[in-house]
Amino acid sequence: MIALSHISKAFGRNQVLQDISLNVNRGEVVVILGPSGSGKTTLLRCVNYLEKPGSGQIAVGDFQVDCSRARRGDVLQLRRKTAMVFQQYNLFRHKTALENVMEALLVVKKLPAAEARKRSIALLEKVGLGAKLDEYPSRLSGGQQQRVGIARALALEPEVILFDEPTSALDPELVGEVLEVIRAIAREGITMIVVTHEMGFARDVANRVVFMDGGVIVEEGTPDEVFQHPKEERTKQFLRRITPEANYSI
Amino acid sequence: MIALSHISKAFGRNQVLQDISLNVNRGEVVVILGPSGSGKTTLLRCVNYLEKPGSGQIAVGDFQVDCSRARRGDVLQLRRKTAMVFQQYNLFRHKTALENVMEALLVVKKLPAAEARKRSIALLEKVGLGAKLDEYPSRLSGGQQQRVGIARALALEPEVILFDEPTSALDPELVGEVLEVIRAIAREGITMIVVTHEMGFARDVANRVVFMDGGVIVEEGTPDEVFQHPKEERTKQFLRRITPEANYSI
Amino acid sequence: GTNSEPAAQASGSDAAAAGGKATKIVVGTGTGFPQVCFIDENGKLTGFDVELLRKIDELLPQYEFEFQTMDFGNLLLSLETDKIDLVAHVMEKNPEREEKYAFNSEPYAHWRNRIVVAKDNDSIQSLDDLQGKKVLTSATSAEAQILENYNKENNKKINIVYQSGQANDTVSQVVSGRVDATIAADFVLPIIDPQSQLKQTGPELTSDDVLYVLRKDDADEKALSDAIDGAITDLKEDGTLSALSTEWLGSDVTGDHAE
Amino acid sequence: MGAPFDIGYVFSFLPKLLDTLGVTLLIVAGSLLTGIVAGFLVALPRMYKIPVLRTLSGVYLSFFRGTPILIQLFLFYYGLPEILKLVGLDLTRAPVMFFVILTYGLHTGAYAAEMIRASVEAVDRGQVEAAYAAGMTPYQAFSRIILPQALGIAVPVFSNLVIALLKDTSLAFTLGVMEMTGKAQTLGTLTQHFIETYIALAFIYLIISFTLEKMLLAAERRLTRHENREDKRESIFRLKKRGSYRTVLADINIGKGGGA
Amino acid sequence: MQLDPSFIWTAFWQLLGAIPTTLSITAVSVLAGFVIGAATAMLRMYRVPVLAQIASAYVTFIRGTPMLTHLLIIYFGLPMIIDGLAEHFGWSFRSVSIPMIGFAYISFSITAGAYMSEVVRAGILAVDRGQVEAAQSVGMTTFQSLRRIVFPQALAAALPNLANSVIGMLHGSTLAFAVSVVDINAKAQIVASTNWKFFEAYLAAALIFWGLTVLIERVAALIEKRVGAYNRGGVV
Ligand SMILES: Nc1ncnc2c1ncn2[C@@H]1O[C@H](COP(=O)(O)OP(=O)(O)OP(=O)(O)O)[C@@H](O)[C@H]1O
Ligand SMILES: Nc1ncnc2c1ncn2[C@@H]1O[C@H](COP(=O)(O)OP(=O)(O)OP(=O)(O)O)[C@@H](O)[C@H]1O
Ligand SMILES: [Mg+2]
Ligand SMILES: [Mg+2]
Repeated sequence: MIALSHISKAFGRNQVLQDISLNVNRGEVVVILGPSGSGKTTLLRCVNYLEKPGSGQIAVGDFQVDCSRARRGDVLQLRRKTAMVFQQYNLFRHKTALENVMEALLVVKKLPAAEARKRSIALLEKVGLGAKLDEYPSRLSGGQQQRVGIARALALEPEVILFDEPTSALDPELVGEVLEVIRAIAREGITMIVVTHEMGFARDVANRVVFMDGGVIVEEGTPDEVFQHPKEERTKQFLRRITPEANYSI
Repeated sequence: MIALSHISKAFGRNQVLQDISLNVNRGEVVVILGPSGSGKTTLLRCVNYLEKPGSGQIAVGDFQVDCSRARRGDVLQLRRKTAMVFQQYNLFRHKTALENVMEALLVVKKLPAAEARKRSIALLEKVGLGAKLDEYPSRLSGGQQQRVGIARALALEPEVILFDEPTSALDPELVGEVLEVIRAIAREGITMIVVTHEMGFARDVANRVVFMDGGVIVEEGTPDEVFQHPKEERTKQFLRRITPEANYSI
Repeated sequence: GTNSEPAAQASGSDAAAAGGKATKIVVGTGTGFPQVCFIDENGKLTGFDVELLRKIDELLPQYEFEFQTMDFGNLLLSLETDKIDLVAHVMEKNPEREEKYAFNSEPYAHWRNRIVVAKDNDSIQSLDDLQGKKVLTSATSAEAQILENYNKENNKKINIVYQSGQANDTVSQVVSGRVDATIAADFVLPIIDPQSQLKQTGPELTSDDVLYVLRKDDADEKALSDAIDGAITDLKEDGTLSALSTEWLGSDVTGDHAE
Repeated sequence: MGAPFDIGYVFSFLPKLLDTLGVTLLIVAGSLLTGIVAGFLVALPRMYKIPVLRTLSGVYLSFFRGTPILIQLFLFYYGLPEILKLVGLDLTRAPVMFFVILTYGLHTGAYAAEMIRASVEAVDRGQVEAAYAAGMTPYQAFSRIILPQALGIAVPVFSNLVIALLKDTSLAFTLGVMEMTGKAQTLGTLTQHFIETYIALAFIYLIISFTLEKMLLAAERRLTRHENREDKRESIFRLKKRGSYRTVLADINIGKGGGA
Repeated sequence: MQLDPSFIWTAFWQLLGAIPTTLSITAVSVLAGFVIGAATAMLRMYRVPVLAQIASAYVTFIRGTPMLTHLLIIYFGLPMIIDGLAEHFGWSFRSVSIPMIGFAYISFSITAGAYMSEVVRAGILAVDRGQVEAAQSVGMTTFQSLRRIVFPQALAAALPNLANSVIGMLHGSTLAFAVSVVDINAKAQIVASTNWKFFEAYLAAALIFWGLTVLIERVAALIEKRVGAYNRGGVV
């Protein structure tokens, strides 16, 4: 479904991604883990070209782009095949929850308003926000905002959804509700790449866990393999630091 | 060490704290838990009078204040017996790490500069920041900033330190380093009240856990009592929501 | 006059300074009227009005004149609010002004207003010919008064265009045809139009004395006025006045009185 | 419009105009001082919400920001002495410069008050709380924590203010102060080379405002050096991170939009 | 001097007649200025070679010099250029056909343009980068995301500054009398000159300007409330 081959990316002299290749099959859920600054966000943003990779190929479904000579139309098509859920939600601030979801349907898919409206309402109900259709983002809690973000991503019926730490800006209590929604989507068989530090979630939902550090993929495997029996020393070290809680059983 | 009796506080018509009484013994570590909006922050801020309670008494050590007729000097004295570590660090932005720690020593304790400097350096080294003395906060990571915040609090040699969600603004990876520092302080026998959602930390360090909701203390006891055998339905419900991860053993 | 300071408060006379306790008189004048009151290339306030006052100052040891310059439009207001004691800006006496202000009685020049048009314009001979035409003038001037009076009597026929004086563009406005005419005194025209692109036309519209303007009903001002009258008479008699006029205005405009 | 254009005049006018630069700068400096004092007096009741006084400063602000400086000049020069006469104070013959500086000062004061209030309020509330929590008195917290930070925030606004003031001084000649614009007019009248004088005039103003701006920018850099991060990401659309109060005020232009 | 309160009232009524002139100068300069400003801001933000430098120089020059000098330079310089060109190319158009108020329109639009460019720029910069990225991530084109996401938010952010600029131009229009355009302030002088009650007339003018300014502020606040409705409210 997604095939990244030999993706490299540098900001100035800072080489952030080094020759990364990654394949994600249809319906697969891949969780990316790694210390801060390891390039997780950058990798995700390269997939839908919010960041222009220096070199490499990106394929989503049957559509392939060579990064060294991607044209405008290619980028647009790539973006329409993928959707992204941001850490800071990035809802359109001047539009209500409903309008946020409708926006792309109207502008990008050119659906008639009534149709777009119907579909958007259905999606918002699905994420449990049927009662908040006409609220502006500034009046929604973080968890609610993130769920609108997810509904917005789903509206385009993308082949792939990319999540960049979708719960890390949330209060601990709100994390659960968002993860629950993502879990439900995963069950529907949508292909997803999720950057997250929620170990429980990763274990539960991911088909594969990818551990990145310093712009390269250090290790990948099933959650069991990576969490219980990490092969690389760097992985072990990272897991120790990120899950100190695991020592205390509650 | 700390004795709060019948503290009430309202913002306009919103009664945020209702007749709260709480005693903390010398050297004790108390963790306050509770859903968002339950009044945890407000309670903490009442202890050092950043929020003026509507009524009640506050005693820290042998110094007692009646909130209905506290005078300026009382407030100042109360504040000098306590120190606070903020969720958003609140380091003085125009001062370096070292200056942040020195500031109160110079201004409040009126120490000579050389002496203040020596003590501040020692404290910063203790929290592992000996190498960052001359950096401005904007150039420190969140975890580093919070550690400076802790050093600043320690500098005044307060009888009590108050922590308001000291790690919730940090990246998951940085949480550990700050908790480690707090743990070390706890071992030194300093009295502390900590608002936090870090269950593992609470279990490990707290002598007592207090669960608040709706401006009242719902339940309190040892970590074991509150986490494993909560008596109140509201506590159980809250614990279920905040620790969904506990279902997955890693 | 002793000094060449750049303007605002140029002090008046050595005579007074020598004479000890002289009353200070603040004279209000402008800087935008070449040859009459203006600042020369050395930055010195000078001109017919200014130099004449310096001469008068010399004759009056009891007074010491000090010049203060401002926009023409603010002179009378400044007089009224006590900012200055005397307005010297070739002020013409007319009934409207007389109502509110006092004038000294010995004129030091004579003012004959006529219509001024572009040199090649022969269609205008009288105010009546200006009906429906644009006529340039500056607010608070005596010429504006003539036009406003005409309009009052004839129900607004002349299109009055007011200028602030800041752009100094009278000649170019008339020559270019932006306005059809303006009104100016005989001796003023050569000053503002050294290249003779304009001409005077028609009969004299007004013929009035040029005098200093003072506050009304004010004993000190009355004394000043009388003293100045005496000095002017002296200067007329010894020929200084007509010499000054010739020097600055090109001809002697000080001779006759209003009919 | 007089004589044909001759660039030579522009250069010959420059030194003559510069003669009066002192007067212009005197007005700017005098008004700035007056303005900052007035600004504080007006801002304090608004910041501390003192009843009555707060309403009065509101009216003050509204008036000075609501009417053109040109009209304010007239009203103060001619009107103020008349009012003061009623209380037995005769300022009629005070030098014009006094009224000019007073008017520009009060005018600037209105903008300065908003500058002061906005910069103090832009300092993160947490900074004060941290100071209080450490046991500082309100005065210590204000002078050691708020003020140094507010200064840095205020500089860009202050810079706008100074330059607006500089440009506004070009109206003082209407009351007869022989500053640069007044001088330019007399030069124009004398030589009939108007456009050349005004080009020379504009050039001088440009140089001064440019210099002032650069100096204040340097001051700002120094006062906010604690905000400098190593990695400055350049982009048209800036990523707003929480916490930096610079972003709060960076785009506020409390200054004036036009000329007078 | 004796204040004649009744004349303030009389003058007030006469001055009302000059309001259209003042407002038309303000409106034209603000509208034209906005177009110029938006174009200038775009050139600078997208760093169009050469043009961006010219735009910067324009903004620096205008913001560094008094509005009165702009007016006078245009008034004296523009006819020189136009008539020179007309003669050279044999056009029949001459600068005389430009009405005096035209110079005010042209010059003040140029002035306003520079200030507006900063307003527009600040407005656009105030839009969170995440908004653009979100728009791009759902597949909008650059133009679509500018029009539907960036501009509406930029407008809301720019409104207070925009109001400041409008007020600045309103007050600046008093300078137009330098080229014989009779605005409220000039009218005050003229009205007063018939009976020498200047102070009363200026007071009346001040009142009108004050009223207009407060009106503009109110309207701006009202618009801001509507356009920026999304900004208010509780959480986050
Ligand atoms: N626009 C940019 N310009 C310059 N450097 C950048 C940019 N974006 C990211 N970087 C740098 O690239 C590196 C990787 O950043 P990235 O955001 O991908 O890390 P991450 O793994 O997502 O970290 P985190 O867990 O903190 O989100 C970092 O060193 C960062 O400073
Ligand atoms: N300054 C204030 N003015 C008005 N209401 C306030 C103020 N501070 C807090 N509140 C209200 O008081 C209640 C308790 O707030 P508080 O911050 O103490 O809760 P909390 O338990 O710390 O929540 P959280 O976990 O979200 O930090 C909330 O309803 C809040 O809206
Ligand atoms: Mg990231
Ligand atoms: Mg809280």
